[in-house]
Amino acid sequence: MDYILSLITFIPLAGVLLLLVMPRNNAMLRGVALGTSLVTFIASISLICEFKTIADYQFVENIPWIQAGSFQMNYHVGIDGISLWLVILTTFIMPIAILSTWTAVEEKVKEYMICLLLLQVGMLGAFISLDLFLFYIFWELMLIPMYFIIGIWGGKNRVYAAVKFFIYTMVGSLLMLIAIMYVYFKAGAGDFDITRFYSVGLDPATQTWLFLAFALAFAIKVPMFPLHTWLPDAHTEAPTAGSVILAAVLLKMGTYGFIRFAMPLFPDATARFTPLIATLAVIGIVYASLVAMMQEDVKKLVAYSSVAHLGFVVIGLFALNQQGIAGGMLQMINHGVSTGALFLIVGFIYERRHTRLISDFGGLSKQMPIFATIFMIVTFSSIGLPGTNGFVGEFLVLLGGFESTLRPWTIIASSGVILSAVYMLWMFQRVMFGELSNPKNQVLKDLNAREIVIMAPLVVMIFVMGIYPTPFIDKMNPSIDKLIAQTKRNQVAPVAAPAGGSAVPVAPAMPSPPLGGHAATGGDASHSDMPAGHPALPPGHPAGEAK
Amino acid sequence: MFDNVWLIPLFPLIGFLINGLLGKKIKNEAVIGGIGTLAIFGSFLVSCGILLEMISRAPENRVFEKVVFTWIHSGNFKADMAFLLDPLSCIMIMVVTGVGSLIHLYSIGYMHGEEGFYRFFAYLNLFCMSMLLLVLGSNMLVMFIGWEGVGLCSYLLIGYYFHKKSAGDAAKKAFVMNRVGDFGFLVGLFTLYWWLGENANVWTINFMEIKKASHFLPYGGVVTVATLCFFVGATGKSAQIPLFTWLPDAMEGPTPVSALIHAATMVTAGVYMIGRMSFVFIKSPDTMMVIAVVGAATAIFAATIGTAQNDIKRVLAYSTVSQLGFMFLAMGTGAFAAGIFHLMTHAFFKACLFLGSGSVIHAMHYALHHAHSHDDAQDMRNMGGLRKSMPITFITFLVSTIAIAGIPGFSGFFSKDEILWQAFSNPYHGGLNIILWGIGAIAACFTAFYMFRLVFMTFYGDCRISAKAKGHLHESPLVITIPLMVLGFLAAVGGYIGLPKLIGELFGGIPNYFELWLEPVFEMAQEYGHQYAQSGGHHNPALEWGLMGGSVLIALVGISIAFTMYVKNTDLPGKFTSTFPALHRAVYNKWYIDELYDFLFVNPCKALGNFLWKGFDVLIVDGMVNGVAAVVKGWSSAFRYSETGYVHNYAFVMAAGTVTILGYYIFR
Amino acid sequence: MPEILFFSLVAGVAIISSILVVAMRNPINCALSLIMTFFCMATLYVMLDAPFMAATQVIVYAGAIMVLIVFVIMLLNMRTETSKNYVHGVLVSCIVAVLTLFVISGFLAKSPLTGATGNMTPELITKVGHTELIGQAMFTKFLLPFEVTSILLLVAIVGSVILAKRKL
Amino acid sequence: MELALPQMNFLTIMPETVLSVVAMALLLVNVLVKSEEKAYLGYLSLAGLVGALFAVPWGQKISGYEQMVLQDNFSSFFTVIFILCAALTILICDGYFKKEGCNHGELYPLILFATVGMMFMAKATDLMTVFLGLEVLSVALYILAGFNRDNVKSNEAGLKYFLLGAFSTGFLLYGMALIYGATGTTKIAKIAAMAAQNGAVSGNMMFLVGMLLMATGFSFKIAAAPFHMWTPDVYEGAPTPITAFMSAGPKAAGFAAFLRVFLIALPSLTVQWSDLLWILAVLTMTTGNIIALSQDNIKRMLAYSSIAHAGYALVGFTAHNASGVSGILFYLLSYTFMNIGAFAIITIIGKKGEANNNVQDYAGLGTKRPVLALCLAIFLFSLAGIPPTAGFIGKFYLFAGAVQEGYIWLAIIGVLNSAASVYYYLRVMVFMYMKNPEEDFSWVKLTPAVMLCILIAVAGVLIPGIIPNTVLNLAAISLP
Amino acid sequence: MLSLHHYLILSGILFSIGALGVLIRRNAIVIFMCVELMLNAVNLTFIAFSRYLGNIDGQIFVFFVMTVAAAEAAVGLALMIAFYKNRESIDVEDINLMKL
Repeated sequence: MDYILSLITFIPLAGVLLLLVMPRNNAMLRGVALGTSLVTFIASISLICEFKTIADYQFVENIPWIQAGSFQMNYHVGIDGISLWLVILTTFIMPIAILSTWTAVEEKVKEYMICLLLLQVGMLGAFISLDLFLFYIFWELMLIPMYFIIGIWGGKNRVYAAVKFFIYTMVGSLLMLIAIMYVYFKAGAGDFDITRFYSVGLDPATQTWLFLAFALAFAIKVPMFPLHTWLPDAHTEAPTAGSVILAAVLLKMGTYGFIRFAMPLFPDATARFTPLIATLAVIGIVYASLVAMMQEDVKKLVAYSSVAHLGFVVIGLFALNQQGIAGGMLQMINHGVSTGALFLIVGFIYERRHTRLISDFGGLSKQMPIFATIFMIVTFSSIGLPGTNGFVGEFLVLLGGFESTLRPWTIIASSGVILSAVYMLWMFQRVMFGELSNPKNQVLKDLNAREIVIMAPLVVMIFVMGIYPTPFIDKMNPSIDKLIAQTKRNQVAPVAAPAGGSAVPVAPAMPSPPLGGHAATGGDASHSDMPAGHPALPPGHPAGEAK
Repeated sequence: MFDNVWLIPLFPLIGFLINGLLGKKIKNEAVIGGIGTLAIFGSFLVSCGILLEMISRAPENRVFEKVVFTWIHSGNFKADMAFLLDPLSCIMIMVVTGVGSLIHLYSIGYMHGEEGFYRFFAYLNLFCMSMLLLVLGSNMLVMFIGWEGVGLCSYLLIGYYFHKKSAGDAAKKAFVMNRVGDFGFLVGLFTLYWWLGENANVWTINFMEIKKASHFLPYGGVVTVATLCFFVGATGKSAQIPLFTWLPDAMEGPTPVSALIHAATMVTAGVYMIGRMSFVFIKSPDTMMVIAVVGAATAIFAATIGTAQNDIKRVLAYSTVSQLGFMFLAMGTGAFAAGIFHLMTHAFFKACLFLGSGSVIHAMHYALHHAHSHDDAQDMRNMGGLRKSMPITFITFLVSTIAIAGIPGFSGFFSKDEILWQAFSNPYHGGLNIILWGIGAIAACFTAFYMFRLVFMTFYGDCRISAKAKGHLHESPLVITIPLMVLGFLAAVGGYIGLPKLIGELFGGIPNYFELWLEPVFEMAQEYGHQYAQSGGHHNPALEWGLMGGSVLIALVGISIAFTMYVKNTDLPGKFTSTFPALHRAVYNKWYIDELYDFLFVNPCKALGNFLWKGFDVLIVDGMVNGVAAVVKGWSSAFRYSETGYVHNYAFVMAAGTVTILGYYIFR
Repeated sequence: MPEILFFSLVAGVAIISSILVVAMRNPINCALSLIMTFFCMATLYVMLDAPFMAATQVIVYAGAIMVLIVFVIMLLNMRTETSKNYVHGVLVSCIVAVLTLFVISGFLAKSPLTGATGNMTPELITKVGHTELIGQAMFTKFLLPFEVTSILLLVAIVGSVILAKRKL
Repeated sequence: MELALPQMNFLTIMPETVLSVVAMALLLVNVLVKSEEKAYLGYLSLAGLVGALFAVPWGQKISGYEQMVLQDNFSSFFTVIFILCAALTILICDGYFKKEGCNHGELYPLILFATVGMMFMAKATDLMTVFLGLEVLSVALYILAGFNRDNVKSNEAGLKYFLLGAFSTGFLLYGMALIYGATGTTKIAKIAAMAAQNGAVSGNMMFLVGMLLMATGFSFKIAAAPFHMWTPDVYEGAPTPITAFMSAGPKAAGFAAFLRVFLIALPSLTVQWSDLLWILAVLTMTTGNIIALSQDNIKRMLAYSSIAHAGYALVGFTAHNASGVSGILFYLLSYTFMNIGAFAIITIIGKKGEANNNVQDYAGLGTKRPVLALCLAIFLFSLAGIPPTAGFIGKFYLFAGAVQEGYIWLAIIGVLNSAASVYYYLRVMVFMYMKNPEEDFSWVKLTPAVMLCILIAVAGVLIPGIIPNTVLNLAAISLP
Repeated sequence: MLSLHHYLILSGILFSIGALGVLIRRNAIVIFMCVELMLNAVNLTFIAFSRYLGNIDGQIFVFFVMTVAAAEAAVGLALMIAFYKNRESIDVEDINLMKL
């Protein structure tokens, strides 16, 4: 069990090797790919079972990898409550993605499956890396298969979309690479272990630049306004599986990067840039919603909705309190499930009609009742209806945002709740409701068994996470506490200890944020008026540790 | 019994799941309908048990909280899936399950033969479950599940005939409008939670805990903000100005839906919520004022529109909006019990009215269908004289109409009169009292008028459909009429549990049981209310009698006008419209509110969206991205001309480069 | 003083003939001017106490290389350049050349001779003989470069054959 | 006067000797080999290269021939690069030159002689040896570039290269003369010592100008802007295998000499030359990448890309710290693999007469020849610097070196350039994978030799990309 | 007194003239001759330095430069002949098949 993480990450690679040597028998190739992803998923289940609800990294493997010159890179992997669920999400989505284009991709099946599995390696690797260099490797590694998936098996304008995706992402990540090097040299000799970097006391000015470099990479990936324009193109052109993975996992790389790297590494800069980032996130929410509303292409609409949803995640993360981050994390998973499902749905009708224009549809409910039901559930999950997963995340994000200094932003962001209903329902209405007037639509077949099997786990997850999110939140809580404590402690450290005399830290532009809400009043946690049943402060709580 | 409270929402959930998942396989309407009805009836039985137990308990022991499981727990935030039983929620579950059961039963008959019969029952069950969650929720978040859940179900039910574009539009409109309200609710929730936590270290969204901590809340200020936000939520759900326009459109759904959603349950959620959080609302006089004013305004506003509509369900819809306005008026004047009382009586008579109208439509539809006529089965201008062919419907309908019109002895009278009295005598709004009362009274007059107009046009006079169709008119089956009779009965007598003190004294001091029952819930509200009351309640029996008489008189005036116009002198309405064409057009077109909203919000939003997409996103944002690429490529194709292919040019560049370098280093 | 005069004379001839190399239209004339320059160079080498180098200059450059060049000119039967198409090129290049001159003389006037001086005084050269000194150095200290030049020449021979032989 | 032979240390030039002897032997053998069997010469020269590899006295640091050459790890490292470069080139030569109809046996000795020249450049510790090595290399390359003498493009490439090469030689030489004048010696160790001892030397304008002129000369060899102009034309016109050879070997040799001379002989001018290299690096990267964006001919595109890569290496040179310089070494080695690999594929995709070399001609390669396309994709990704390829690791070290020295902006410009470069590498892949095949690529012949070449190249790109420890450590101990 | 600088400046001038010739002449052979002129200028520098430093290394260098010049001449002229065979010209204006 010591190597379970490596096992999970590299099972798909084994699948790739197997696929490479297999004959070009499409059914067999698909089967092997699906089998590989299923095995990976099953293996990853053991992570949940073995996971201890503590803040530390678990399943850690630390093997020296590159030792040359002044550098020391390790194969250092491990997960905590934050990455656990993203790993699971990845392994969970993968079989679904493979199944989703079971019949749609007829050409170059071998290459296609190889790309998908390679992509999985990259994604899993990025989530489990605790070594910045290793992380970067996996981060870049994801680009190649995704590029091919969009470019080879995509739609009409696929080349443009693929190249745009690749270069856009590349620009950001290369700047991050420079920042990684800089941090490394600042930290002095050693390895690229992120926990080591957490404790490097960088001066605020440096942090500013480094944060910007990291944030650019992550913001592009998220994508945040105004760096989002690659996304609609990429989504629209990608084959269904590509869109699903892109939405479900790849975009999470950005937000994950923020929470794992940008924020704890550069606490001062985080504090300083929180208003900016929050502003962009809020603009993203409102703007993307408005733009989504007017889309004529279903897939593009869903793509823009992704931008809006990810805006919520960013707000949550930057609220920097339990609720906000937990909500953001949940929202990441939710978005993976719901938007992944939406893309699958778009894929289903595209496979049948070879069009995605809203105006080509209408009244499908009559013809495809099962499809309609599932579509509706997913739509409402995306809107964030209570009882579905979307709500819990969105609610916690907004709650967290409201408790933090981001209150004004959060209020505007809350309006996204209305807008999401507008664009999703309008789209749903135009596609599913109304007269079944188009003769081509009158012969559509309802979902087949494969498609139902694809959707079933997603629908189940929508409800499970909506009704009983506790296990998800519980597992991530200690890690979030630790993260907050980490970020907070560093935020005050340079101010409190002006070491070196000349350290006149540029005070964060914001008043020291009362993040975590009650941190200010948390001292008297045993307030007499505290109602019974009120949750006691968790042990690793920032209020407790800050003292 | 209290411990089993979780069964109440569970039964309809089970019903929903069975019908929703298996309904298509079951196919048998009786089974499907039976499951649906039994599910909610089971809840009704449990509710009865709870009611009985609660009655048997001492008033101070009537609050009970049942935690089923912890739903969300993150840091200091905790939301349990928990149910709260107290006299208020007890009334609500009785109303919801009771009226709900009847409507389910009714639906079996009404929806007979409809495509997607199972779907309808599944939705109804889901709806009831949501509503029950709403009223039973022990914290704001569980309430919010129900709150959004009823929104969802109304979406599903209004959009039941999804192939009709109007139905889809109406459904979407309902949901979006509700979402606007939900946005308010959420912000209110956040504000309250954050403020209490930050300033009182009470991190909770639990109603009882907030109540306990409500002494921390200041008067006005942040509470005004929070309560106004909540009120926005309430206006969305309860179709108050400015978010009322979805409700009339919602008549696109099948009639039982209108009865269930838009009469008895969902729209009352806002009222209930204000009642549930009265201890917070009472702390903000400004909010209370706003609520009262909005309520009164809605009452009169919707009533005016109701006078000119021809669609039988639309009249009822505007009537609902208007009646909800009354309830908000009550809430806004601190008469929470009166508001809830009206909520209950309204549930009876309005459900009866809707179901009655459904019965009429059902019959008309049948008749018109068999006569191969394409006339609108819902248009009152096609009806008339139905009292002969549909006696039971007529009688129950008439009873309910009398009740809503406020004729003494029927339930509506007691509740409405209570509200008007409270509006007049409440200590809060100073000079506004008279105006509020006046508006209320005029609205009541209108109510009497348009309701009787409805009755007269539908049941009196001559039948205006073709003779051929006329022959097919007949009374609806028992499964439809039984609920009508029960509801008619309740509409008639339901008011007696809340006899005004004044009348109660006449009969030997019968107390207002209803107010007594709710007193523990609202006592705190009362207490706070008096703290800022300018003067104590100036209870003047003579005045109260006078006002009571006045309101009766007003109702009678309305009825007689209707009688004059639609029974005696049927050409009067035509004359009236030709005299004031503009006014009629405005009223008929609902004061052009929909158009105004389109103009103010919908179209600008679309235009903005379009601009942001095509003008900003594609041209500017993406244009910048592609522009950078284009610039680089442009440079590329420009720079490639530096490679002229001529050796001397290359040599020249080399030499020039060398000279530049040398020059720089030598002469710097 | 007469040294300077003589130097000036030779230098002047060298400069003028090199200008002619650049300026003459007919390649043959250019080649002849270049040979003239080479002779001037040889003269200067003698003045710099390097008679052996002067001899080599005449033999290798003026003799072998220039003969080769003239031979090729003849072989290709080249005429004068028909037109001078790139006046702008000439102009710009002249500016560059002037700048170069400016730059070079600018720094050369400023730089002293700072290198480590050796023992190869003119006296020693006259005493031992220039050729012997060169030969000694070449086969001791500079043995390796000397060997490398043999490879270089081999490559050049093979290359010319490959490239220019009529039939392979 | 007696002839006192200096200490020779024949060991120091063992590999060169082996190669020279083999080359000369081949010239003789060539006469006996029939024209269609010239491949044997290739095998023999491969054997010679292997022999040379074995002749390298690993790990020893020996100076020889009066400090003319120095055998050290640095030179060994480069020797390996050169031998690999030559060997890989020779593997793809036969097929190509047969196709072009000019498989003259002299080709192989010339390649070997060029390799000898490069080796001398790498181990030269005297300006004279540098110059002569450079000339041996250059003269051989002039010939090789024009080797396909019936092809006018090849003629043109040779002639252009020759004219410009000779021109740049003038500058290099002038620089050497001035250095000699300023210090009185041509031995780089002594130059450094003089400059260190005598402030007048390091402050002498002559010394500075000598350095600058030498920099321009070397810049020409490594194709750094603005001395890069010859590169695209020559690369395009030269026979493809020779282009492969030229893009990898001589560039590495140029860097070897450049590094050795500047790091060892001119540390006193570090401030000046690192400033200069900063600018050159930026110019080079940018020019190369920008112009490459609009190229259709894949050879020409790779020529511009090779300019850009010289720029990346200059970034490490500018930093001139351990990671920067070892980055250069690592990078040059990887570049050898990836570039020759790419050119190997171009060689076999091309038709007779240098036809079929446009990007458009690669349409559908991914469908018709998936393995070949995959290999080309790997090389291109490596060129673009995307993990897990050696190209990435190399770039990482180069830029990390710059960052470490505080050249943040240089590093940023570098990575932005890499991002731009991705576009044209991707463009090839767009055609390979995302366009429908127009041709069936039936003429593409994968001989065992070519296969071996590609295989070695793929391994050389991927293995150091994933486990770069060994090579990096070798590079780290091979600093000059 | 005749000094080193006289020689250096002369060689500088010759070098410049040679370079100028490379830039402005169109005939490849003439260009090559101009290159030879540049090399000669360098040679003069070397020998002058050698004389004034009292160090013979410079002269040896010149010797090698001459060899190189000879080798380059052989190869260069061969290239020109080969080119001429194909294009009937050695005008650099005509050496422009490859550009952009």
